[in-house]
Amino acid sequence: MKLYDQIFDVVKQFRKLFSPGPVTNADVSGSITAEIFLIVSLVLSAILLRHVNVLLAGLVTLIVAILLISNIPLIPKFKIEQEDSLEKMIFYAVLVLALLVTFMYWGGNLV
Amino acid sequence: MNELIPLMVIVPLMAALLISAFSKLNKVTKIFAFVVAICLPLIPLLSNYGLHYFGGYEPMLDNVTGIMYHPAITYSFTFLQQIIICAVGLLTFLVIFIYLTKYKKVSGPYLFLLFLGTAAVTAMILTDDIFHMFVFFEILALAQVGIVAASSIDFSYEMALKYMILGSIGSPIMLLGIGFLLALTGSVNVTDIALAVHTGLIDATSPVFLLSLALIFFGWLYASGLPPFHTIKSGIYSKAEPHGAALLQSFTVVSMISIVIIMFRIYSSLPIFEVLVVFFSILAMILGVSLALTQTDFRRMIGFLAVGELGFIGLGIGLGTNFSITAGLFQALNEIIITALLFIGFGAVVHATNEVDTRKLGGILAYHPKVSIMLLIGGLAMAGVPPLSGFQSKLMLVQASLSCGFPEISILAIMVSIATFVVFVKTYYTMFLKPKPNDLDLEGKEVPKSMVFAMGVLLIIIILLGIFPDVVTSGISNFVGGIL
Amino acid sequence: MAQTQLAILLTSAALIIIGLYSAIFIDNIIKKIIGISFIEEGANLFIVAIGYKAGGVVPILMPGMDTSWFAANAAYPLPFGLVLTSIVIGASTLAVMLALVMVLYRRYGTLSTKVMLADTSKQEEYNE
Amino acid sequence: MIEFVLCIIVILSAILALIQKDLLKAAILTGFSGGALAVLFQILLAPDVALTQAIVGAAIVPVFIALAVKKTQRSDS
Repeated sequence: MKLYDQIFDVVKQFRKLFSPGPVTNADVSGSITAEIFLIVSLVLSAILLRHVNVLLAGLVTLIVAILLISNIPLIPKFKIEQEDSLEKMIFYAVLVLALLVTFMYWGGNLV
Repeated sequence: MNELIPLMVIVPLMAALLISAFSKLNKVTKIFAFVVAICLPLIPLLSNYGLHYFGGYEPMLDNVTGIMYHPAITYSFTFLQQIIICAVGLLTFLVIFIYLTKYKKVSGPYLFLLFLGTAAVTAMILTDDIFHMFVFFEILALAQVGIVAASSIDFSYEMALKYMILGSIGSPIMLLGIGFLLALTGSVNVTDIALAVHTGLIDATSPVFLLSLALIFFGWLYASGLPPFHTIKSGIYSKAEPHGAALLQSFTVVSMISIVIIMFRIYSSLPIFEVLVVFFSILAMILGVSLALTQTDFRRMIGFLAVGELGFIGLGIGLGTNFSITAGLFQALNEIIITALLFIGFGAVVHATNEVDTRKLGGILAYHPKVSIMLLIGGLAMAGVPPLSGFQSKLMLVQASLSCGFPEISILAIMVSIATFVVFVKTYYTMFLKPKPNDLDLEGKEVPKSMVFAMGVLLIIIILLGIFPDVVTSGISNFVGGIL
Repeated sequence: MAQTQLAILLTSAALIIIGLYSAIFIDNIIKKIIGISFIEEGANLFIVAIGYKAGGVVPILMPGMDTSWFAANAAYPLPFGLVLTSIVIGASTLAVMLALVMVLYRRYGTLSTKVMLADTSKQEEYNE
Repeated sequence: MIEFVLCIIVILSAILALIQKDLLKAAILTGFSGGALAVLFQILLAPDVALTQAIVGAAIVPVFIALAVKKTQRSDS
């Protein structure tokens, strides 16, 4: 029942996402689609790890699926991270740069 | 007639300078801009394939090692360049035509920026010299910022400044990567560098070489608006004038493919390169489409969709076979045209209603049937519905990923197409089919004829490419065979 | 003389790291722009250091120089040409950014990035 | 020897420019950094780059920043 309640609460939480302004059916259903799409596509891309190691792929897929489903609704949290204020964008840009350089310098030959 | 090859860059560049110098003469400027804009798609069609060495410095043969060196900045013009430059030129012509008919008094600086951007992307796709590409990449960034800042939409200056600050992190990092390559090979010519890598003059597993890939790759992420730059890219699309946004996205696509082709030629021997490209492309597809689903501002929504579609191009290139790269480049050509159609069409809606929030719109179909039908077909083409052009390239991509042994990627590509379709149908319903809200006034507001004309031209190209994809794909396939 | 090159490379790395630090942590927009311009300077310094040859001569062929001696001892001039372009581009980018800041200051009355360049939807609320 | 001193000047004035409270001082310190960089380019056997950097880095950029500061506000707050 807990999971059911959580899914039911999702719709209420989406209301905050679209404030200020009215919330229409189309917007809420779009957000729910986005939610499902996000979970399914991330799990699906986790399966791609099977080209590295089958056991690892299974583990990662399970962990990602459990983590994502137990944390719904994802989209409001997700959208806060994806807003276009300069601080967040620069932070993510520099983070990606640091990860890329670190990964390539020490792990570029592992693949 | 290889003299025409440099003219593709020089004509828009000179036109830009002349227009900004003589923008006081309104009538003359209009006629001049129109004539130059007509020439832009015609020059690549008339020109022959071949190479052009600036300054006439032919390649030199080193007698000791037997290696050819390219001392001059080289422009290479093949079928891919021809088709892409022609598409961008046509788009520039349509955008300038819309702009000239929309405003009585033309602004010289704005036309200057449009022509400058076109010249910059043309040079980027033609050039065989990595530093030359970087210079035009910076010029392109300045032109993009100018186009955004020149629009009369609220908060466009803020968005321009954000884009510029992120750009001034991205471009020096890319310059640093070019510096690493220069330190390794002593050359900036892509052919020379690729030859040095493939003949084993450079150790392809050395950390310095890998680091240069990381740094240039970061610059590429900035140029193409893949994550983490997807928010700013969709932001600048939504803050530019609609016809400007149509041109901006074509600049993005062309700069993306020109840099990625150069990277592919240099780094294709490293398996990590393809992994990186596929990883960021998948991320772009997921983030772009899922964020597009939650937007209420439809210009922002199209911006995110455009970023999501870029993922398909990256996917095709990351898979690394002849067929998949052909599919990716064909998708790039389709995206230039389809997204331009959507931006112009939604721009026409903005023009007619002065409203960008989907929740406050409705019932436009009855008032503007032509625009609505054309937008519907454009959206279906983007989602990949047969027999339109988007279907052909996406089908090729799915087939390519299946034949490479990645069924997950093809499932993901189909899912992203379906989600794109959902986004589009949802927006189409709320904007065009839903009953009209009472406070929305649609009476007596006309869509400019030039916009309808531009959409019609783009639509014809979409349908033709959808029915006869072989016209383009066979030529692109030959080009890809040359770089593999 | 390898020490010289090492010192130069360390300097350019330091400049780039200072620039990236200021991009994230400094709130004042003008200082942030100053900091970001250091990234460009660091990259330029690195590329000039590539062309440097320890104990070499300036790559200008003077009359009376032996050509083969010159070819063996002159610094590599291609990176210098690239840096020239890059410096000018950096200065023009800086000028455009400062111009945009001046326009935006009139609207917001502050130089804080958190106010001036916040999320678009928050800015819409702020202006209303 | 002089190149080590110059390296230290470049880095130090860059850091000092970023911790100033007065933006005009930051502009002047940027000029210091750019000027020291120009001399460094001269030591690295690139006189043409040094000339450009001396004009752009030590004169034009600080003047631009100072103008921007004059049109906005002087203190960092």
